[in-house]
Amino acid sequence: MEFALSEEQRLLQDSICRYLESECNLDRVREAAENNVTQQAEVWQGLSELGIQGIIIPEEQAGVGLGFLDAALVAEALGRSVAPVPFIGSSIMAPVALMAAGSDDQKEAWLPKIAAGDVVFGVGVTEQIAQRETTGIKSDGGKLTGKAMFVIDGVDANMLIIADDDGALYLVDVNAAGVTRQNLKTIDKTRAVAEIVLEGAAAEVLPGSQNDREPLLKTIDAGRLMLAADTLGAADIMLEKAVAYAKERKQFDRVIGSFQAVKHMCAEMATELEPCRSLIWYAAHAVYDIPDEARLLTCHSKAHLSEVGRFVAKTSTEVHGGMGFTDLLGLHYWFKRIGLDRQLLGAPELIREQAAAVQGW
Amino acid sequence: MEFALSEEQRLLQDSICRYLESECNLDRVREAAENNVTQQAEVWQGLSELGIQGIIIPEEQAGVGLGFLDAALVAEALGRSVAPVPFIGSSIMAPVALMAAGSDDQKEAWLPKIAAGDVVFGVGVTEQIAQRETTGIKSDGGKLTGKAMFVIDGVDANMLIIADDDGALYLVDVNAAGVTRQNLKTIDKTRAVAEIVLEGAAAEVLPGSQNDREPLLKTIDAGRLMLAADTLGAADIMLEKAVAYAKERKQFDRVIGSFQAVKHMCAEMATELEPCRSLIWYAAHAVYDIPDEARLLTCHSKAHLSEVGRFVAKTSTEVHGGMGFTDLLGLHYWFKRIGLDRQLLGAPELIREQAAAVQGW
Amino acid sequence: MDLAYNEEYVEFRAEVQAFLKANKSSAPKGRMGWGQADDKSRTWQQLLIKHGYAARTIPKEYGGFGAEPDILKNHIIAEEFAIAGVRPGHSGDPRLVPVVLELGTEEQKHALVGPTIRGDMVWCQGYSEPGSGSDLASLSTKAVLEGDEWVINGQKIWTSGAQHADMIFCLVRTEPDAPKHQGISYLIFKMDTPGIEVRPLVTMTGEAIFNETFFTDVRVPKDQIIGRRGEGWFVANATLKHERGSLGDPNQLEGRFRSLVEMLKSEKIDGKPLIEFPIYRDRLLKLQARVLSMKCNGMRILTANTKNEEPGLARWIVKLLGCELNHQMAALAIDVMGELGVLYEDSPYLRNYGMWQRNYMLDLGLIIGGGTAQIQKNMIGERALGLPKEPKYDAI
Amino acid sequence: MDLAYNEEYVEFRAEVQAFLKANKSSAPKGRMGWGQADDKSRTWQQLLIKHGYAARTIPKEYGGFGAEPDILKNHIIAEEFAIAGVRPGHSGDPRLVPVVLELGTEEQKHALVGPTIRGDMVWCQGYSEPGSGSDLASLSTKAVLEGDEWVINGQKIWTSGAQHADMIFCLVRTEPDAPKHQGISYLIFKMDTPGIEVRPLVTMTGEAIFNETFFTDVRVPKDQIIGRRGEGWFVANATLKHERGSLGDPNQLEGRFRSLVEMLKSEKIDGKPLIEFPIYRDRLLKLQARVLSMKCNGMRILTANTKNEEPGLARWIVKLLGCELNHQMAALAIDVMGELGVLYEDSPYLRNYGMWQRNYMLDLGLIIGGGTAQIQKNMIGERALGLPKEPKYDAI
Repeated sequence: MEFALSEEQRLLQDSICRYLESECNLDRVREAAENNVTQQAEVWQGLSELGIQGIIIPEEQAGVGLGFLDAALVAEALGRSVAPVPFIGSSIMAPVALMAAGSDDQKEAWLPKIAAGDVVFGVGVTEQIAQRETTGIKSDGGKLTGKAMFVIDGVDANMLIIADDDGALYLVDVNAAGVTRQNLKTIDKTRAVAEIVLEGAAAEVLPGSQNDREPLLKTIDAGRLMLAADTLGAADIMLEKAVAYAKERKQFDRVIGSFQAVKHMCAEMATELEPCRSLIWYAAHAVYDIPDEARLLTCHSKAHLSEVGRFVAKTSTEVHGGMGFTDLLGLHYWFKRIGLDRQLLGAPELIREQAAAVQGW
Repeated sequence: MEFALSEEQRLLQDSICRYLESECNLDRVREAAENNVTQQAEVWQGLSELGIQGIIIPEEQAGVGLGFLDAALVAEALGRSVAPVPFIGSSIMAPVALMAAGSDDQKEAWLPKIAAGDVVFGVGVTEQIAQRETTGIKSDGGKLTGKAMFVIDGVDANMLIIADDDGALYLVDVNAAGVTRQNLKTIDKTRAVAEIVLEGAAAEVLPGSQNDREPLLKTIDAGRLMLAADTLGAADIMLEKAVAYAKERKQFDRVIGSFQAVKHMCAEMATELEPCRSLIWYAAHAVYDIPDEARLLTCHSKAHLSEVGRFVAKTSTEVHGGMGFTDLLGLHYWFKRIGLDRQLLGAPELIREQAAAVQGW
Repeated sequence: MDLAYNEEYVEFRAEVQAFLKANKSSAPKGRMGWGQADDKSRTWQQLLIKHGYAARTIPKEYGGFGAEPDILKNHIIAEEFAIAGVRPGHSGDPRLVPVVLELGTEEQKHALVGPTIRGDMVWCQGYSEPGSGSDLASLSTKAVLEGDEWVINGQKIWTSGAQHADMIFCLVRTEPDAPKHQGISYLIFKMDTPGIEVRPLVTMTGEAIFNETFFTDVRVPKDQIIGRRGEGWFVANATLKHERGSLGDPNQLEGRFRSLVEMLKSEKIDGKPLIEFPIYRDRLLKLQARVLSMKCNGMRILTANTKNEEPGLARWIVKLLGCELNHQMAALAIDVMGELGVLYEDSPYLRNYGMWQRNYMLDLGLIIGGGTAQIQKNMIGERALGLPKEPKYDAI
Repeated sequence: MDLAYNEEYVEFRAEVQAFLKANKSSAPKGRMGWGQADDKSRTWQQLLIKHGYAARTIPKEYGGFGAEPDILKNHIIAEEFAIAGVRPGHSGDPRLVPVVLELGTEEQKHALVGPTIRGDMVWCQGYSEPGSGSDLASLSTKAVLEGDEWVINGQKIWTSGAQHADMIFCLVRTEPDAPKHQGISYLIFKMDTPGIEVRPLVTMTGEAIFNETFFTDVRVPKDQIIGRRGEGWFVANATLKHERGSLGDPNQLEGRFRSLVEMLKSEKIDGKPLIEFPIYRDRLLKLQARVLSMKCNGMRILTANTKNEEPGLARWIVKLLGCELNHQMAALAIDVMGELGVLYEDSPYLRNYGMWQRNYMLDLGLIIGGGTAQIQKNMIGERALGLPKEPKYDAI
């Protein structure tokens, strides 16, 4: 019985965090954001050298063959650094879809390329969670028609995986005829979501998803878990920054962290956040090892981190006072990243309803 | 334009509060509670002399002919003193039912008696809000059969008003054949709720309620408003007691109210509670003067005071530390009164759903 | 309790309504006037002053309308302009003009009030500094008297509108050896004085609605001071009070709540209106109870003001609760929009021009600004509830 | 990450299960054993010690089982007893025995540990006083050495079980002139010593689960002290740690959550199960996420303990969050019961014997007791996050 990170996992975490702290510091993030760069090329390249893009892809397809806990540690590190890279869609959700429903040929064709960083995938499954602006995506004789909103990592993608109205998953080439892409500007400039309009675009189904919603659901689960881990990382650093600021900032001839009100705000953030780490570890571990519990835990991870993340984002900003509200410290990059994580792939209210359904409530 | 209590209302409030402070202090309440007395005879008699039992009964029926704002001020004062008297059911809900649906004979027969304190009414409408243990109350040829739970002020009542499954209201004599009464023990020993089992008990319908649910709904509204005002009074004194304790109790060589954490707990209670007073004034004023808004405001008053009351009850207890948890200061009498107010005549979730329905949402 | 208005006010309301009907088309669009200086705004403001709908109680001799104070009439004006969706007038910079009228010299009143209320003289405020936020009195921008001039060096922050302002009213330390509250003076000077540099301050919303303002050997005539030397802290407190009162306005809360309801009725998930989702609806209803409470609380304050009574707690809580409530309304709006709730800037599919996303951040700024939530709670605890201040301590 | 147990533990678990199956029927009913003294409990406890399921790591020479410490085995024992619904054993008073073992004299260990773990010697704790709650070290019960005896005068509060206890361990001020933390001693004495009066202390739940205990010239032999004179504060801190750890236990959270789910499934409004009401269900789900988080957090602490690592924040938050979570579960239970949620004592229609109503109050008491929520937050801020203490101040 050991509920803890392994030595290898700690090393992985350390090496990614150290890499990102040096190569993806706030100045880099700011520069990318101000230039509307959502895939910071050097960082993406650096992560590729660390094997990140193939982290969950099996070794036989040139991946690293690690598990979801390892992937969650990466997502957490990327959240800590608000790194502008297409990890969640391209390195996690797309491989999950391919592994769950792709033919052997499809797997052979795409997984090694993803692992090598030769292709970036966008993933469009939003309509299968909640349709708001759209009327669905129809497939007809290998062609897709409709509109996919909030395609994750869709801005910089070469390839897409899109779900149709029946939950079947399709490979679509971004440059194919009948595919129009528009960047959707969000509060979070460190990540890319796109709108994809399909007008009879050529598409290749992932055969395992044709009469089985499970591959779609697995893809969504994986994305949610990574968003939750991303929020954990972002919230964790917002707490760290608040504590550091409270130790340094003086008002009324005292560091503000000596005021009980500020101290308790920090304590409340830590109290809310700390058990979340264990929840995500457990959920990530469950994906391969306790599959019966995995979906429930993923739902709770995403929904609970959304709530805790919002609380920490607000409270940390308040601890920073006026400075937290400015761009000067850049705190808002994490604030907004937590904001985006909350809304993508289902807001907490909807996800909790799914958690109820999973339990037959 | 004047949103304030009138001079007369302030006098009314003062005289009742002064009377209760002297004649219904905590020792009296404790004595009554320990002896299972839910209608403290001297206090009930004293209030009778102040005209309280006929406060909303018209002057032509020997009442005082005041409005609901006056009644709410009384309920608030009774909540402040956790007074063990059957005001809400007997002095408010029963007269409202009679005035809304009674025949002239019924009004003449009962309203003067209520106003004079010669009869105490219990009111059983719980089944029309939510049925849990019961299967309804059937009327058949002037006889009622079924079970009415949580009959407000039913323990000390001579007469009852009971709603049947269609929402029609009936007068029932407690001593009639086929009526069995059982006291329901609750957390709050200062008020009386009873279970009434009816087995073909003789009952006299209030004719105006026969094909119109409005009298029932008005009766429930009036009760809810009074419960909200009762909570306001109880919460207000819990805040006062917390502030007083925080000014007096020393720990670490300081009065605890000088600690920011305790100070902020008090400030948060005051901040939550203060606008509630205005809300209740407005809702009570609306009953006669802005009838279109009255039900919505009553729903919100009851639901919102339930939430704020719970927060204040908990927080004030925490400010009092271990002492708040003991019986020594008697703080729990208010804690429990707020607890009972919350649950009677509909818990906040259900009442908010009604507030939605009222607005066509 | 009488929520009706008597005849005088009913007539006055009718008069305002008639004015609005007749003149609505001349009103400029957009937000409130001061701080903006286009001709249309100036003409509109002059028309309003002439009718007594702006600068209403400012004496005629200083360019105002010269009416007796009447809180109900002010309330009616504000209400009717809000209902008609017409930009209201202003009484000049609401932070400055009352101070000049109360503490300025006769000469200052004549020179400053008229141009300010007409919109010909635009002001910015120089109070906060990077090192002095909640502890404003610790400010360190210095002014030294050299001959007939103050020489000012230092830095201010949150100087909104500084890039467009003609003038600044500014707190500076003139008595460095005095206790911190007693060493401050309230200076007023032109923004085109040499040595002033204004740098835009970008906030989390992405906009530069504030500035940082730097002073390097800025020379200001000695008599450009309001009140006496060393008394600036007490002069400023009068204006801080005015600023605080405007946050948490119940009219604004109600307006936002109506927009929120509209959204829940019009937006759909899988074709079903959001208001039919019990969990969203329940949050909406909880907020409605709070908005209604604040509306009633506002009427109570208004009544107390008309009677010259101190509203007490009812007033102390407005900023804390109002700002938090605005923030929570924005939070619910974002939540119910789902993925659409993160769109920003000029994105397609924005709802309400992205105001909820912007407000969610701006409202957090307002929770912090003008006295943080923690400072508000200290004030409520100490001033309204009479709890003791923290004991004196040794500096750490 | 490996949630499986290796072979040694799998075997151990099987052994425990077999024991439980064979002996379940001999176990007394009701809550945990210490503080109770009936014969059935004593016999059961002795059986458990014999098999190493109680007093497991207490050395044989003092009456224990004498095993090497193994946190996983402890965990397996606790888990299996909980699953089987069998009353677990105890290691004597868990606040006292570790202190005696660590700081007692050889003579004290022999005299006290054996009887205590067998249940023949029952203890109560005399720490808090009416004037010393959060600021425990300000306690004022005095002990003065007269010849060979301590003479004790003063009052304690929250002395649970004092009316049944054979012995008390008690903090008293022996050095009135020393700084407050350095003037305290840790005395142990018999509860039948003349001069001790125990009065039941009724709480808001209506029960007298605590007492007030008064000391008037209570004479205690000089050597009935643990640790040295004036070091009682540091002796006691070891025991406080043990008490704190037991609040917020995730097994208890999970058990309560299961009961809560059962209630929402079985209770109905107008014939419809409560779990089908979206608003109640959503609150249930929010609590579920927290319960699961605390379960995982507990596994993390357990693993850290097995590795002799400091669990840090994961441990600091348990009391604060666990007690609050229990309270919130009780609050939801009461809410979903509607009117039934206020029934109490021996009322008809009680659900779960009224445990939710009682817990709602008791859990609030636990939020306050053993370090209030405010003290917990101070500790988390200062000890876990390294924020500075409040500055020194002048007494007010």
